Amino acid sequence: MKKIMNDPQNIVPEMVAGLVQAYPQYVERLPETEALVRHDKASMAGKVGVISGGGSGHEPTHAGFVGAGMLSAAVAGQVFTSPTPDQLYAAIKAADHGKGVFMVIKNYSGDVMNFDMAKDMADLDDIKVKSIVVDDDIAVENSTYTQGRRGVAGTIFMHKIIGAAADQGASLDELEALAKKVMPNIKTIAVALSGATVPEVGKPGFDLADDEIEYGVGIHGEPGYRKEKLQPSKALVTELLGRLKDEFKYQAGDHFAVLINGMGATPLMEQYVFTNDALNQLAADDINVDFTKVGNYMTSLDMAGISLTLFKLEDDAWLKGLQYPVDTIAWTQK
Amino acid sequence: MKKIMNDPQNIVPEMVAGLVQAYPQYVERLPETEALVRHDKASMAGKVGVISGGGSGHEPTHAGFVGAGMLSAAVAGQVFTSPTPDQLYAAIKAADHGKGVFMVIKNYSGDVMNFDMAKDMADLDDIKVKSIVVDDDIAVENSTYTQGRRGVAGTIFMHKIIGAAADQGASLDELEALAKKVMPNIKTIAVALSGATVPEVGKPGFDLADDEIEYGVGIHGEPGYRKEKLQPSKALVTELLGRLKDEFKYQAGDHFAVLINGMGATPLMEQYVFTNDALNQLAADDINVDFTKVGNYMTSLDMAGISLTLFKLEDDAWLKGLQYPVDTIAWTQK
Amino acid sequence: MTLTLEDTLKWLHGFDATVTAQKAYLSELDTPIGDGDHGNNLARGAAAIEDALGKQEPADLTAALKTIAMALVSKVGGASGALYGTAFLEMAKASRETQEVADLLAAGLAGLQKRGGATTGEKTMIDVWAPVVAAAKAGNLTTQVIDDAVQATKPMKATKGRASYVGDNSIGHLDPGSVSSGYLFSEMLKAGVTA
Amino acid sequence: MTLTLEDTLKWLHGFDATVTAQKAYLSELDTPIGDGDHGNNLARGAAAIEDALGKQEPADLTAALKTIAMALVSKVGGASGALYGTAFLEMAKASRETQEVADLLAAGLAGLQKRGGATTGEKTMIDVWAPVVAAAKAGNLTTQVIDDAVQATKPMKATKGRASYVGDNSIGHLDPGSVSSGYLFSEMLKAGVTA
Ligand SMILES: Nc1ncnc2c1ncn2[C@@H]1O[C@H](COP(=O)(O)OP(=O)(O)O)[C@@H](O)[C@H]1O
Ligand SMILES: Nc1ncnc2c1ncn2[C@@H]1O[C@H](COP(=O)(O)OP(=O)(O)O)[C@@H](O)[C@H]1O
Ligand SMILES: [Mg+2]
Ligand SMILES: [Mg+2]
Ligand SMILES: [Mg+2]
Ligand SMILES: [Mg+2]
Repeated sequence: MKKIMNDPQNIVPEMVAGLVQAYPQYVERLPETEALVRHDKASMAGKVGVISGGGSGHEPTHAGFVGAGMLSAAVAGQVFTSPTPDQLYAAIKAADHGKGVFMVIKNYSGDVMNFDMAKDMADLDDIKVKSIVVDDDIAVENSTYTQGRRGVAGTIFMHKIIGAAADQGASLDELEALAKKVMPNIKTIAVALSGATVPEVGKPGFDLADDEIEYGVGIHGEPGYRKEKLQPSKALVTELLGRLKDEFKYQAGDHFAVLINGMGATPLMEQYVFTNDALNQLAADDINVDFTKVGNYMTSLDMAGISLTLFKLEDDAWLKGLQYPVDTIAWTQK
Repeated sequence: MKKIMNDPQNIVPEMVAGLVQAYPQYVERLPETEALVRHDKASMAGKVGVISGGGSGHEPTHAGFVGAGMLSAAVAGQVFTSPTPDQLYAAIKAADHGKGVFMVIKNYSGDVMNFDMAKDMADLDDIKVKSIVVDDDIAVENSTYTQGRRGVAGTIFMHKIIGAAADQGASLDELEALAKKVMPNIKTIAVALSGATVPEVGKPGFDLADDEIEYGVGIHGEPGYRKEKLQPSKALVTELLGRLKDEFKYQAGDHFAVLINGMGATPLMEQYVFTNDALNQLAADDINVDFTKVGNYMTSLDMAGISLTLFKLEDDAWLKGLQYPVDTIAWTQK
Repeated sequence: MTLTLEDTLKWLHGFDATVTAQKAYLSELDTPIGDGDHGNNLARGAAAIEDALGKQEPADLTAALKTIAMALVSKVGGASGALYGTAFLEMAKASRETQEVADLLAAGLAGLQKRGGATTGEKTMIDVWAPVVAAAKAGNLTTQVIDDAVQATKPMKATKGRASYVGDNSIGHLDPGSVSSGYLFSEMLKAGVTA
Repeated sequence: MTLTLEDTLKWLHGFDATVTAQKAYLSELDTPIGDGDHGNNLARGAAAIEDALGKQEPADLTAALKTIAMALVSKVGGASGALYGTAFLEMAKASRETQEVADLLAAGLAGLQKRGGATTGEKTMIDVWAPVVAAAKAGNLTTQVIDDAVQATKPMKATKGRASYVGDNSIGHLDPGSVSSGYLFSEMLKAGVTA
């Protein structure tokens, strides 16, 4: 393992300290936590707070999306480990400005339980808390009898939509209704070229041979559904987009937003080549792509790979939500 | 070599096509070139055009910085190979709005010669062209008898400063004077954890053992000045900042901007840990850091590593230039 | 048998030592069917418990159980932090009414089930807690009961927790949280707490 | 001897074939002291020359040299694209006045020096072009002269081009641009063009 770090045990607090020192205009650290709250307090006044959080190792998620038009606060857990409820509770308190707090939770049992516990704590303060559990990863079989699907890169779109609506004054109930309508329309699938190495573990979560890739991996080294020989970008698109197509059963003329997400060690050059193939294929299928974003947004430490997210824009307001002004470290637009 | 691509020979045009498809609101492709011009034509009217370009493999540089407040156009050469003069000439023509064009060139003999040839072509059209050669990499010995120092990550700061001044109506001569004053105040040095693999070559430009790093590498696989065992982040900062300190001979109370740049395969988490150590050390030296940016800006394909750039803010206007609004794919701020 | 403050401290010191020693093994178990952090998570928890017990010197059983719960809740994170934290919190609450070991463990189990929504057979720590509580109630908890319960998770297919993401591929692996729960109860017996 | 259209085409076909065959070797030479692309750059140039000459069927020597120059300028990039492109452009210009091989090569060399600002001893292709032009002028250009010039770049320390960034470490390596220039002149001789 070759990483730029000091003691692996301190990697999260040191990372958070670096982030706050670099971007004090965006984020402030809540005392004795790895919870970061928006610096621009005026932008939160009178609005529902929006918080998210989860294990670290997915940077710029989540702290990179704290700012006007997106998250009010974010909490960084240990690497790949959901944050503790006391820190989430601190974030809820900092994000509440009298209108309650909406939580965006990725569907992992640890995350769900810790956010739940934080909500229980906030209940005692009479802070109203609602939430959405993001489960966009179609690599995993869906079933009400199981944990269900994982929350991965599509979470960014949820942050954006909810952040924009909250900024425009939506109530907690309205945000909940919006999130519930949006969620089934966001779907993601990934392919890995290499595994991710957790600093404290020191070796990759899974191994791939020099010419091997794996479809359907998660963002914590969770193995996927198939290994095969390295394929050209076009073939990767055929496989990943094919799965998304099957899920959405999309039709010519449908409108979508697209997120192409690098997993951490994959250069932008490769991401753009993949983007070209994906957008060409979508155009060939007569799909209208109204919004595209390409880059490292929901990473998995030093994993090489890419994920493809489609967001079906069933409602015009959703596109407006994506286009709505936002000012954070990792996503800024006018 | 494991890369997401199709035919390595087409990686640059495919990448450019992906970029343009993803972000038509920012860039347009000039016909039959890998030259991209700003979509927002109104933002260029009556102003000096600013162009840059160079070999590909440094994404988001250069196309990612095309937009209001930064570059008017950018040209992508083959991987690690400077663009051809005809394409640079096309970019000059597209960027010229009657006030001439300023070129930001990184100091490589290929780049300098090809930009020179493009200028010769533009001369025949009576387009006024001036330029700055960026040579911020202090790993290389400086001497008037040699090629001099390489242009690396500090180029981003030059783009920003010149782009902001051009947007505010500076003349070609004023831009040249500004660039000349700024250039000696930008200095960079890098460390690599792994080499970069050029797609058409298929193996890394240099090899490092599993526990080895190399100080002073360039952004094209140019070897550095010393290999040693992997060090903690704090020690990397001591070495790299130490070299910059020697160059600047900085004093307590001096004002600097800082760019911490990931080389392509280095996760943001590691970059922030390094940022924390660098900013702590600068604070201990009583240096005022007025502006910080952290991320993958001047990459070297899939190289793992990091570079540290210091920009001495001798003139208050330079900080204002960094803070000036900008709207590009890779750098947006209000 | 009733649980005393003294036994509780002895029990947890034993658990902390074992978890710390088995950190790498627990994370390894979590790698093929999880995210490889269970050992690190619990080692962090063990250190936090030791730290908290050292600093706070709890006056009675309830205080001790609560101190343990808070250390777990605030330092572990992940599924196991919420689960073990909740279990000890519920045990702390129950300890104001009863110090009977079987009843306390039953309260912990109820908390676990409420928090995680899992039942037996889903390849989670419930598959160790449930038989242990049953045996404790029947007055015949042995290391054999514990070990059997742990081993029984191996052929199960996970339907809760991270391991459920790998579906059928979870079959044939021990559940890491069950292994650590096994340590918890074995250390309880070693501390002289019988049930 | 004067350069004819026919010989020029033969010469360049030979050069293109050699460069294409030696692509990997040229890039390898460019790796320790450069950026590993010299072979790819010139192979791209060779393909472009073949393509352009095939499509345009130049009518005379000047047209042929210009076609070659434009192919190099617009398809190679990097230092070698600018340099070889400039050299052929200057040869094309000069060919309107003279077809004498030595004079044409001298015009090419002058263009190279103007474009790149290097003189002999800086470990660049100038170190092959300069002795070749001198020998051509003296009427005694041989493969020996060419090979010696190429080999002589090995002990030099680079002070121009990318290789200068590695300073003393450039010593002991052949200069890739000199090797490819060596191919250029050897292929000229092979095409029957003497000087
Ligand atoms: N819903 C649940 N109910 C009961 N136990 C669970 C549940 N989800 C996970 N677990 C237990 O937690 C263990 C994993 O803990 P750990 O690896 O520390 O957390 P995480 O899964 O967040 O990485 C599993 O082995 C399982 O025993
Ligand atoms: N200033 C210069 N003058 C003459 N030749 C040069 C100069 N700079 C570089 N060269 C030649 O160019 C060769 C490198 O070409 P190439 O690798 O294709 O371009 P790049 O250096 O841009 O990657 C060197 O080996 C050297 O012979
Ligand atoms: Mg975890
Ligand atoms: Mg090159
Ligand atoms: Mg785990
Ligand atoms: Mg080269």
